[in-house]
Amino acid sequence: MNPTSTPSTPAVSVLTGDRSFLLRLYEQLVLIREFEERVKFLFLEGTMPGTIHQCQGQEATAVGVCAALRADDYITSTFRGHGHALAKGLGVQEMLDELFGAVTGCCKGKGGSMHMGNMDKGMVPGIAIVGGGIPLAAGMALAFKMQRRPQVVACFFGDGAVAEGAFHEGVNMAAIWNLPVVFVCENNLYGASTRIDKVMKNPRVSDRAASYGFRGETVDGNDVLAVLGAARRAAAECREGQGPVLLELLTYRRTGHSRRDACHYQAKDEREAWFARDPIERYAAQLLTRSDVTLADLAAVKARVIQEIDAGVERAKRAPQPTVAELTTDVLA
Amino acid sequence: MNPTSTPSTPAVSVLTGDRSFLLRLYEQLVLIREFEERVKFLFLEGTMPGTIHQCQGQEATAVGVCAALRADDYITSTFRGHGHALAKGLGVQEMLDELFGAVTGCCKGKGGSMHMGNMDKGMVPGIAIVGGGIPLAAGMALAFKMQRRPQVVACFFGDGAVAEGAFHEGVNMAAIWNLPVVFVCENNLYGASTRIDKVMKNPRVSDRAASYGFRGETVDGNDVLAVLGAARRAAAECREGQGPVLLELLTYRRTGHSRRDACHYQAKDEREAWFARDPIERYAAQLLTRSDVTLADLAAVKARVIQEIDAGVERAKRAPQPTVAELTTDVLA
Amino acid sequence: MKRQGIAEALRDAITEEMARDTRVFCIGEDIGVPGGWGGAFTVTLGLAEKFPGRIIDTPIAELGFTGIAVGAAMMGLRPIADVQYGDFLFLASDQLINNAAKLRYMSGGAIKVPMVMRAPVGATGRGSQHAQSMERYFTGVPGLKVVAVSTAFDAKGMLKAAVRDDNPVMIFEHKLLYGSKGARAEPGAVDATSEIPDEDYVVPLDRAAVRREGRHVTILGWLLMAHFARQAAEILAQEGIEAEVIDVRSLSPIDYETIGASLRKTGRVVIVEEGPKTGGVSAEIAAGIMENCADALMAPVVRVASADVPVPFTPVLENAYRPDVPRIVEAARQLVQH
Amino acid sequence: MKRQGIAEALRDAITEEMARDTRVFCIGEDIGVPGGWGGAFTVTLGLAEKFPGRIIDTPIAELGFTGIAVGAAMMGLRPIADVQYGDFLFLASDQLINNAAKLRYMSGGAIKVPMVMRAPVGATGRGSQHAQSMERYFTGVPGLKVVAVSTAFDAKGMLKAAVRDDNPVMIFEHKLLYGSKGARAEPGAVDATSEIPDEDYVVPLDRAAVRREGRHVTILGWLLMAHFARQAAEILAQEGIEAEVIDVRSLSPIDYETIGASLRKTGRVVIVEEGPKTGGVSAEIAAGIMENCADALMAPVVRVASADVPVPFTPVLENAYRPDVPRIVEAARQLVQH
Ligand SMILES: Cc1ncc(C[n+]2csc(CCOP(=O)(O)OP(=O)(O)O)c2C)c(N)n1
Ligand SMILES: Cc1ncc(C[n+]2csc(CCOP(=O)(O)OP(=O)(O)O)c2C)c(N)n1
Ligand SMILES: [Mg+2]
Ligand SMILES: [Mg+2]
Repeated sequence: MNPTSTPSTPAVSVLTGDRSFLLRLYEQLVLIREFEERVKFLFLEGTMPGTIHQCQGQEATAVGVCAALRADDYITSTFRGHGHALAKGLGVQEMLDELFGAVTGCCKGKGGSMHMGNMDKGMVPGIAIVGGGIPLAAGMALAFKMQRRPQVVACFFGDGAVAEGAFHEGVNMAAIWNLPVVFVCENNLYGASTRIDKVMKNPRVSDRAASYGFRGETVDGNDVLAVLGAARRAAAECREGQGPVLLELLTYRRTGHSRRDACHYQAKDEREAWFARDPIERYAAQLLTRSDVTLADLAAVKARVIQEIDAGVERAKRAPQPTVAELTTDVLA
Repeated sequence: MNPTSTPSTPAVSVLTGDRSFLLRLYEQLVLIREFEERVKFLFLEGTMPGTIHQCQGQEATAVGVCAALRADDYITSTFRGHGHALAKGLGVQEMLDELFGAVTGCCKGKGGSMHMGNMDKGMVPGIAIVGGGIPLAAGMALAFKMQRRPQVVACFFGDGAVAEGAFHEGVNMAAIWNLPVVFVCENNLYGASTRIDKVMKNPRVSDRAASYGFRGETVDGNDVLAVLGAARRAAAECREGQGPVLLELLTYRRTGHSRRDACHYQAKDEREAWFARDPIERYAAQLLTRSDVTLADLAAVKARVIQEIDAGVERAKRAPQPTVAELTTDVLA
Repeated sequence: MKRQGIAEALRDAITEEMARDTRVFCIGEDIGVPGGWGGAFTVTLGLAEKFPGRIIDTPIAELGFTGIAVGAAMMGLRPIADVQYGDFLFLASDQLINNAAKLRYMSGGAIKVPMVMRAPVGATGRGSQHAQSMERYFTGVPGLKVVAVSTAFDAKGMLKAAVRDDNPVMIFEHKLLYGSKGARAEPGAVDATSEIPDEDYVVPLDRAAVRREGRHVTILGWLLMAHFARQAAEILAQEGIEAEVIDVRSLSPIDYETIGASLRKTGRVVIVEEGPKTGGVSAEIAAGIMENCADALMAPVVRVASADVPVPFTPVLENAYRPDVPRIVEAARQLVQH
Repeated sequence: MKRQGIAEALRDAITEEMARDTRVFCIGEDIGVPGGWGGAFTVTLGLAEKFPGRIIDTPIAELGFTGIAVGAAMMGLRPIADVQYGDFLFLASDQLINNAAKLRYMSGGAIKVPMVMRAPVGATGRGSQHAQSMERYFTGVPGLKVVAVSTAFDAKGMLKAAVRDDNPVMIFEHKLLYGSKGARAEPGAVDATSEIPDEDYVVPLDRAAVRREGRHVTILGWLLMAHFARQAAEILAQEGIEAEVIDVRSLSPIDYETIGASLRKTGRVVIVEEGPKTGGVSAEIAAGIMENCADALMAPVVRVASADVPVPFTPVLENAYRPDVPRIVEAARQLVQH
């Protein structure tokens, strides 16, 4: 699997781009990585309830796509949604509170890790049924189109979801109605333990778009600026009524599928090759080619992020749990 | 929609082929047409219960495909299965009995028009859930492959079924496991009242195969010998472990989608163009280019067929209905 | 006032709601094709011309278009989706149960899913896969409201109430009750026409309707069985047995208030359901009656339902499958003698 | 004899059946990947190496692989399919209900569909979409058999019986009962290990099991609730209330013989179910009891079930959602005082 981006010139150049914007992207990448590492620790330590699906190694897909969106655009997400949430602007605190089951969480503790979301920030709670978010996103986009609202939906899903009927049906309707959806396939080569080539004879996901009659593109998903560029083009096309677009973002999951999974199904050399292409390290190296970015700048970003997470965890651990009366609220409107 | 067949040379030539074989194909075409016309009459007359979905105009798909199969090969079918059934060798009598709800019907009267079938003749009762037969066919083929049985399944479905998740999921698994299924899409341009171009941006169904990594082919579905040729090649590939294959057979429904539908959604010129390409008339004209086939021969075939149907209808009308005790049998094995 | 059948009443309800609120739209298969039928049972006939762009014909993809309806509803539209036959709801149930019904809860109350899903049910000579009574699969799903309409008056009023409701609402309709005429008439169809008021009205989604008063036994039914129950009551009346007939109508939630009030009069109840007896909605009603009004019960609750079999095609067996008036009469008669 | 948990017992059952009969194979997601987990709950771990080509990993496509299992079964194989979480059965229910369960009937008895579908259910800290009690959606579907296993002994014996049965059989398993250890342990898990005989055995698919004898009240449960019911019985015993505990186990058909025999002793029954109360399997059991053994009933049937809500994530609410031992004790106590 050789990632290529078409066209290869990103929309934003690391050398000429706005420094604070570029550093903000860096901050988001680091925030997601550190958040996930902390969540893993809290989970293994046993203080955090529930189950976890994490995205270490895939940070650039969430950050690149969400940076191309406007505040009132929406995303749909999956069971693996922490990165999407942070990139779309959910707060560390509301997310940690949710993970700890607190009533102050973004879903009042009723959602949990797999259903992270906040409609005010433009994120539908993660749909944990693989592929289930794809028709939803098409429907949201249909609403935008019917109401002539200039919004778009970015719909995140994994390579594994491509095999689901929901993908086929949802993507086809988005295509025939030209709906403003950017379908974002985070192709991390695995659906749970199953490698993509076992479940697709042609594992180039972006090729699928053509059979539905719309544009697809494969992008290096570990290059945040390449992702940003592709997502900007896709979002612009959608806003102009030329949607949908399918972006296949090639990336890799550095951590287990869920919980304590040790990834024994990933080949060692494959892991090494992909670890060498870590999206954060690569972006850091790119940034450091600028004269106005120093190692100290990057370290400061990381320190700030860790501090925020530290404080968040302390607060989340003491955050109020719902009362039992909450059990029966929020069922019907 | 311009039907093309690739390669255009049929496996059997009308001029050099075996006369009795070629006449047998003709007989099957005529049998299906006459059977359907009589069923329509019986239904409109009110003597036959149930609902009907008929295949006048599409006879060559059923006949061409089934002629390429062996007796122990299987087909799966749909709500529109009368033609498939006759072509696969079900008897006129067991079918008419079934339509009249008689216990002597091929499904003891429990199936009806939409679930026509007979496992002994290699036909699974029609699956009336659009697309629902596609995973079934893949599963049957999986059994053949696992048991090293040399059988194949021909899976009939319509253009409308291509939009269903069941198509996507079933076809993909058949592809990744190289299962011996000939997927036969009878593309009659309409799913119920909806024209194909409203529901697929790229309405060339055979193109879909490539995105799943297997071979697809579009064939003139109103040319029985072209269908036969394509189906023979496809079945042979399947038997050699090189399946599946997707055959898109371009054809046209001359009658309503169901019951009393008057087809007002079909454009007049479209109807005329397709009516001019009637599969039976075309084949008759081809046959008549042979020196050893006369108009009288063809008329004799038709007369024989009508006689068989006449006799069948008389018997079916008097065939025994099940007793009420039959209600609760055949639920569990 | 005008006399209408269910199909016409539903059509008018949709027309009026679409005129009233631009957020309302229809989505489904073959619902707006020019020259087509306005859906499998003509409910949306002519609406595509009246409301351009708001009658959306989909590919044959029930899971997909149901999810699309959910997504559109989340964004503030008010979709009316329909499946051509209720049996196809199995294809869509992930989106209905895992998404539409749960998103509000999962989001801690942030999301509303104001969508309607219409589904024709009932055994009507079409064989096993176009015949099921699907109510059982959705009754009791938290976050869904479920109703079943048996008269044109209710069909119009409940569809309007459903469109205005902020929750996902499933509406079950019966193929033998649409009042289709002429070429589309169904053998065995039953007259479900009503006088329809000229003015706007809604019928609440959570109230059963007493269709006939009586004091010896209560007969509960819905859809076709509500009609059969009334016919049975007429026959029983000739024997001096006065049955109270209640159209349960609201299946989720079930109106135990109305049912209980009746039971306090009669002390005896027959629940009639089309669909296999085991695991049907009448099981829930029987259990609920025991919990809510056991004191009123003078005899065990009786269920009259279909055999535990798939729906057979042949009319002789289909008629044996479906509870009929004689079976209801007999059950009520025996119960009164209990 | 050896002591095993449910996951191990299921694994041995599959191993033995696959060794016995070459037509048996497994199909599902992540069930045989080298270096993987043997399915979501380790049941098929190691089997791919033992039975090359007979542990079939599928794409994530529940509708598709379920239909494939049906098709393979029709052609004489005996597939054991599984979904990773029961909640995903909604995606597959068309193939299960419209095809697997009906093909025999539709074909007039010509077709057999000897397949098994395994599904883990139960609320276990994973939120609304990985938590449902799915039994209600399949109980009473004509043509399907449904069981729920709560001990390792039953798990092994019922899976074997299911594999040998010529009909489609759904087996529900509970995530808190697998006996997963170490890194895969579930918080709140309950010991469901059994002594497993060395010799081959099957457990019939249509019999309930009396887990504890008693004479004052009968408590019915299955899966996790069968365990909670026994725990409740111990507490009640300290108060002098002797509860008879029955693991219903066979949900379709329901064994009214065993239940009725118990009721004739106790006259009182509490049905405990994980899952929303409305429309649950306990509704059917309550209604069935009324029909089958009303004479034995000295008090109305009581249902203890979950609230009518989707499953909440946060443990404090999930625990309130799931019936617990104190609620069962309290219900039984009140009923005995009735
Ligand atoms: C319908 C459905 N089937 C199966 C699962 C179990 N499951 C959860 S994640 C997963 C793999 C998903 O793979 P992919 O879509 O590639 O996403 P990734 O995990 O790689 O982010 C599976 C099989 C599920 N949640 N939903
Ligand atoms: C899942 C499902 N959805 C809808 C229907 C109703 N329906 C029956 S036939 C049909 C059109 C099928 O079109 P196509 O697959 O092209 O087959 P054709 O009728 O042209 O032979 C529809 C929508 C159905 N039977 N099953
Ligand atoms: Mg993946
Ligand atoms: Mg068609």
